[in-house]
Amino acid sequence: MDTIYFVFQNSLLFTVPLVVVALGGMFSERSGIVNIALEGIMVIGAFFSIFFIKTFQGSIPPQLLFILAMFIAIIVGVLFSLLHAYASINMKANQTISGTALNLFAPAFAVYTARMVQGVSQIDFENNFRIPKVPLLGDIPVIGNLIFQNVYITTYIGIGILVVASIILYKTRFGLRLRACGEHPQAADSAGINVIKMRYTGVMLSGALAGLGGLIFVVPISTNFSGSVLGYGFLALAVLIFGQWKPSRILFAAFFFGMMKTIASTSTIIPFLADLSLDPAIYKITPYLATLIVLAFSSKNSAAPRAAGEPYDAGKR
Amino acid sequence: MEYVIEMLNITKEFPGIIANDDITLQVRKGEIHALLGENGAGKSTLMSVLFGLYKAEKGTIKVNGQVAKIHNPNDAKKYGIGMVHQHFKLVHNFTVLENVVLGVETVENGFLKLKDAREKVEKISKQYNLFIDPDALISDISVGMEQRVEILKMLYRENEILIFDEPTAVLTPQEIDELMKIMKNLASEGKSIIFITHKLNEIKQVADRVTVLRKGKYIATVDVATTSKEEMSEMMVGRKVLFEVEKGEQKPGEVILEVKNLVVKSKHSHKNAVNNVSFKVRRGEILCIAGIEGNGQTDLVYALTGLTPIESGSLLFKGSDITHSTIRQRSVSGISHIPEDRHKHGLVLDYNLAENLVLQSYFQKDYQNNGFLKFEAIYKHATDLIQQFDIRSGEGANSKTRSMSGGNQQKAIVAREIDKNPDLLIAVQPTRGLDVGAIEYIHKKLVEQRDAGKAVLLVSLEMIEVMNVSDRILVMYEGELVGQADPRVVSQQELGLYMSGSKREVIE
Amino acid sequence: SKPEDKGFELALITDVGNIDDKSFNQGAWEGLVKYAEENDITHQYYKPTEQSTAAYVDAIELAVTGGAKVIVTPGFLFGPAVFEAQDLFPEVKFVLLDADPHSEDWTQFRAEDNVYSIYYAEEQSGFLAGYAAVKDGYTNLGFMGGMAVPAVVRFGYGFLQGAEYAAAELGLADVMVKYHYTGNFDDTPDNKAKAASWYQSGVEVIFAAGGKVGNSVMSAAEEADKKVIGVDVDQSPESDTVITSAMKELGNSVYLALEAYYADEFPGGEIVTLRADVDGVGLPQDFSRFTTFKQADYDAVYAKLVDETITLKTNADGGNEAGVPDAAKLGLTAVKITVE
Amino acid sequence: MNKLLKSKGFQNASASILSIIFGFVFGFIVLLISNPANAVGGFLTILSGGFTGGMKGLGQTLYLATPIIMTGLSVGFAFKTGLFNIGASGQFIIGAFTAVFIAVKATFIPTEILWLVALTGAFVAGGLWALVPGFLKAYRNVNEVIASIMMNYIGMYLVNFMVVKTVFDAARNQSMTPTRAIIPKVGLDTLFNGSNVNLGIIIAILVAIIAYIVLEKTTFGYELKACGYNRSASQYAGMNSKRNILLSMVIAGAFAGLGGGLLYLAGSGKHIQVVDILAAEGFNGIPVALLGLSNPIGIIFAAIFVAYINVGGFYMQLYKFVPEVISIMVAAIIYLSAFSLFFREQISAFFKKRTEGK
Ligand SMILES: Nc1ncnc2c1ncn2[C@@H]1O[C@H](COP(=O)(O)OP(=O)(O)OP(=O)(O)O)[C@@H](O)[C@H]1O
Ligand SMILES: Nc1ncnc2c1ncn2[C@@H]1O[C@H](COP(=O)(O)OP(=O)(O)OP(=O)(O)O)[C@@H](O)[C@H]1O
Ligand SMILES: [Mg+2]
Ligand SMILES: [Mg+2]
Repeated sequence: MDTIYFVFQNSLLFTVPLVVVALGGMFSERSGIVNIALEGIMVIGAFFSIFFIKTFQGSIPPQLLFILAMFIAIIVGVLFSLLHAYASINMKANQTISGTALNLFAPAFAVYTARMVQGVSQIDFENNFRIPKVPLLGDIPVIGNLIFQNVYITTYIGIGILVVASIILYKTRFGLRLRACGEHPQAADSAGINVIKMRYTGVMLSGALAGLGGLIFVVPISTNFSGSVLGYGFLALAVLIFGQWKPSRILFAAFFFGMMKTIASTSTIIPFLADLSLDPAIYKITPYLATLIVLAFSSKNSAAPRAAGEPYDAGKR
Repeated sequence: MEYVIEMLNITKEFPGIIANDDITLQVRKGEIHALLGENGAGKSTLMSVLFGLYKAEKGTIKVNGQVAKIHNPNDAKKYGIGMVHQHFKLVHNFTVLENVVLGVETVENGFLKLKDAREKVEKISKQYNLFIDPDALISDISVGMEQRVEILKMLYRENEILIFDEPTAVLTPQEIDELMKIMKNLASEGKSIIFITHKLNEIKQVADRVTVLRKGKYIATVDVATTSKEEMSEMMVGRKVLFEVEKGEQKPGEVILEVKNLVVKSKHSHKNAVNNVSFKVRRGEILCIAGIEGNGQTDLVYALTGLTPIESGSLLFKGSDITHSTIRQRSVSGISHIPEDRHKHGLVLDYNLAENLVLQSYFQKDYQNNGFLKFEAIYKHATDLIQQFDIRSGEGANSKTRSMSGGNQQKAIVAREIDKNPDLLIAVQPTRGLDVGAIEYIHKKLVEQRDAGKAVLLVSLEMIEVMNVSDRILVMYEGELVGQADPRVVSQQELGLYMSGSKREVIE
Repeated sequence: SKPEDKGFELALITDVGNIDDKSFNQGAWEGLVKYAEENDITHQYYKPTEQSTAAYVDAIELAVTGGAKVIVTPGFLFGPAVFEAQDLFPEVKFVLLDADPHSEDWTQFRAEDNVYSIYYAEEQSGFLAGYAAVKDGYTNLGFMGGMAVPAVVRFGYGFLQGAEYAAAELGLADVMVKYHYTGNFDDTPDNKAKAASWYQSGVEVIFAAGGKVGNSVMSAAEEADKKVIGVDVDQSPESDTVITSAMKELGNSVYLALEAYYADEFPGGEIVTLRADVDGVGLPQDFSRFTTFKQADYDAVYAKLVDETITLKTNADGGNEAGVPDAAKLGLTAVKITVE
Repeated sequence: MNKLLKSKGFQNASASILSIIFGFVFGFIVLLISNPANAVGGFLTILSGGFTGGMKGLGQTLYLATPIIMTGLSVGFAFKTGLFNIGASGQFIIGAFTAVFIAVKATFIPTEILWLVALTGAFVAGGLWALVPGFLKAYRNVNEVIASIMMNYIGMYLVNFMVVKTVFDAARNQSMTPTRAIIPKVGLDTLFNGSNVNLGIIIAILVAIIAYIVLEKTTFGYELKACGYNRSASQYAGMNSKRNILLSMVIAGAFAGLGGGLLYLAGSGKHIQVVDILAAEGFNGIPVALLGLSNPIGIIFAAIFVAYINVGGFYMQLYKFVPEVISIMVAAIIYLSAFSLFFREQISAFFKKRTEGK
């Protein structure tokens, strides 16, 4: 039982950031802008917020510091994503180009700036943000073990974002309009919706969530940051597609992937896997292979927003 | 006389073409004002300017005598202007209700409040006999229904000035009648309507006045009651147009296509889309499949051309079995296909006109040599067809087809398919959205094919076209052939009975 | 201003990692900087365009263009590059760490007078770490190496032998050691999860010998309230969980080499392995994070390494080609290895 | 002359050049901010790029351009046919491994042709690797982006595993040296003395030209593009759209795979490191393809340009600048090139005015 709890708790390490970032991608793509810059935005978000943590660590209580850092990550993510928004909305640029540029820019900028400011590219921080056990809730059998012990506050924030994102998408005027812009912007426009404004909002939301995702990805796995999120922005993109651009499925996809990754790296404490003693390479490959196989049998219909990737042109037939 | 809408001296240019050249349009309150013009005359553009989708280079717009600044559809909305676009602007994966409220949603603390909206939609739907199910997904409903949703959208917004851009092009005769009634109704309530159509009958039937455009220029505005159809069409194309299709006696020859017990599975329901259909097409005849949209005509054509697999039955073309042949094999053996959906199937919109005109023949000896395209021949071919079929576009053979007007896109397809010199021409709604001049031309081409001893299989929803062009009519209803008629003797009413399923006979 | 006017007399070239990797490269760089600053000598580091011998040689050439008189090349990947460069730039001195000059295909080995090759006895450093850990009461250990390169393998084998040695002294029958190479030098969620799973399964202390892998391990240790042993340099400032570090005196040896150069005593042509006897390896002199292990214990066992009472098995005779340890070859009885 | 100025190719090229100029200006500002004293010198070094090191520098430029021409082609070719091949990284490393494997293990093949056989192997292996996402896209409707991302990781782990099992140099934790299958230098090494440039650059350019001809001049290219633009229409026209999607992915993959072979058999002492890091060359293909407007000929120039300023960035270290500046500049250039539509409109408006003014 402990093993199950442990594996579950650890899979959150992968799942939560992937969900948050993929939801960001969802808002952008649902508004009609493909955002492959998620990776770059994560890097920039993590860079500034961790720099903030490093600066104020010790003078501000950990959980408060963490939350403040999240705000920084969000703001920076939004600002950075504006570059993508401007290029793809105002300039009608090819969205892959602009996204690629941001992906190229972010790590170089992070390393370069860190060196300029503090001499070295790594930014150290102390990871004292983990909550060993949530008071009261942590004692609930099973559930308490699963999600109220050894957690980061980000787990709850991630869950909160997921719930809020689904409500926004399906239950609000904003969500309806956003989806319309991603499916058929001409229809939205002729219904009097400001497509440009909606798309800006979509991209900025993706910036906010990807920036935040960068921070919450890095914090639990290391004690320093050096300008890389190891391709998890691209994995989030994969999760978004796997999740068919829908919140609940994004959760499923991220969880599936996170679980597979955790099992792969902790196979030796999982009894029946430990007995197999397979080559580690097999475990490393499994999450990706399994995803491919699942996709091969579940992708009959793609739910990609129809207008995603196309610059909006009012006169298009 | 007081005008609700005045568009004065409007000029709108696109790269390489002046779509509107100093056009003036004045609409009176409470009238149905028709806008008539050939394909590419600039009607949609003008309306898009009025609706705020395009910004005109020159000219003023006045609403109720006041100069109006309309920069986007939101401004148009403020002036009470609503528009049903030629290509519908509906979000395919939204429900009817969601599409209707889009942009004018009622909310409570930011959350959608659809209850009131639903009631209002149901009320309007009842009032105008629209029979709309607010919860149906757009992707599940028929084109006619989509049209009604567009109308409902305008009514829901309580617009006073309604623009209909070719609303009847995709409707069945019954649906057209319904629409005409609705429009009259609306006008009698004091709403002003701008009505774009190529069908002079419809103008005669409902419009008060008509403004005619030709090649981007204003020609005249006249009263409908005192102007004959012939006069209108002459204004429109600048010459006399024949309305009756001139054709000699048919001389049916050998059977060229034999369809035996054809069954095609439906993608959406358990019922077969095409159920046990058998018929023959002969050389020298135009056989027409008539019927209301959505009764299996599309699937039948897809099965004949190879786009959809056949469940059971067989196809014999020129005596050989093509049941399992590929699309290419059928095409090469002499079947041409003018598809129903020109954007989905007919054209590669990002290719230029020349490239599109060889879409069915690029692999032939004439256009390639050991796999290398012969561009000279391709462009020469394009120039020839452009001339021969009067295809108009900004940059000739080099025009991106995406930028061409709908009518000219259609002409390009017709040109390509007829130029293949097929033994069997399958033409699905070949004149949809075309002006009378173009329709006349295409009908003439179909008859020429027939007279040259080729077979033509025409699928049409257009009653007049069915009656005028065909030599023999088969009526399709719910995937089955339910009637056979001779256009020289059958009445429109009788055909209507077959089409609605009220009458059926066994076909040999 | 032409760069040659100023010039950089001392140069360092990085291979895989960055100059500020908090372990290997940084250790060497700090030694160089220390000497340069004390003596007011210009210095600079260079990054090759890609990871290839040719690119390393180009970087060396660039450094020479930039006026370098001594070039420090840390890392075994520099073996073939320095092999070429020693002939191309005979007037320039090379301090090659963790390697000796050899041809790309390992057929020729030759160190000219302008090359000083330094190896470190990582197995001794690892030995001390393993010894200290078991002596301090830990019986459930982990070794998490980065990639199975020779130096990392030596750390690992030494660690196992140190644990065995302590177990024998203490009369312990069972010391469990989980043994793993992560395949990278990064702080990834996978590495973190792996480390966390070890701690979860009862491992008390993990020796993290792989650059930033250590950061993942520390992160997991901080969560699980367990311990870490650092590598290369004293990593205790990075996390409170680091009880000690298996060091090699990178900075110091670079410093000494430079000192020798300026004293005209550059040990050109020499290939040395710095061992305990010259203080080339060791643990930091801070024993406060141990409970029972004391300076005296350390000094005692260190002396045995110095006088070679204790000799250790390394790459060739301790395991297989891929760096997987062999209990029999390493003479392990009390220590039970689980290779993952 | 006027015709040339108004031609699309000219306007495209001048739009790209404009973004390069603005990108340089941005880079200069970065340099100024970080180190004003050395900014001018550093910047001039970037500008003189490959020329900084004389013929050798130019040779290095061509050497560095070789693999990214191939991965750029891989991405660009797929783009042209409506697919986003983000999997060049995996295809590249699989190609690289296959080449090295053949080079080391196929001792029975004569040395004179071994390199050729190994490159062919790389080409085929890259193609086969892309067959998987191609097949999934064509027949199972799996988005090629996600399938390619998965294949990147699978490729990386598999190659690591295979290197260790087959051609492992344990002492350096990397693949063995493929001494017997080095791509000939064909005199380029004397022309560009001291550099690693070899026949590979000529192969890459030839492949690009062939790709151009296939795309623009042949019925096959016509089909591939038609299928990319409008799959339904290509079906209607009797093309086998599934086969085309599959082939287009396979060709793209083969290009990337060949790129891997060309780099690792270049004789520059490049080895496959057994590290869990995706091959960067694959991702570098994306900006190259974009800068080259997905046109194979444009891609040749784009790759050479990127290599050129990277060489400049390398030399710039003499001014105490970190080479990351180059990435920042390339990013700025790519970003601005996204505005090419805007630039093009400006340019064509400019020339229109001029001709009208006459
Ligand atoms: N059309 C809707 N109206 C209101 N709530 C919805 C709607 N669709 C989904 N939800 C709710 O939003 C949350 C997320 O939905 P989910 O992502 O699963 O989409 P879905 O159920 O697959 O719906 P769809 O396919 O219509 O987008 C769930 O709680 C679900 O109940
Ligand atoms: N977005 C556009 N880009 C370029 N040219 C355009 C565009 N929209 C319209 N045009 C050109 O303007 C002219 C008028 O087009 P418009 O759609 O208004 O004609 P129309 O009267 O509606 O004809 P049709 O009934 O054939 O659609 C056409 O020749 C068309 O090629
Ligand atoms: Mg029209
Ligand atoms: Mg129109």
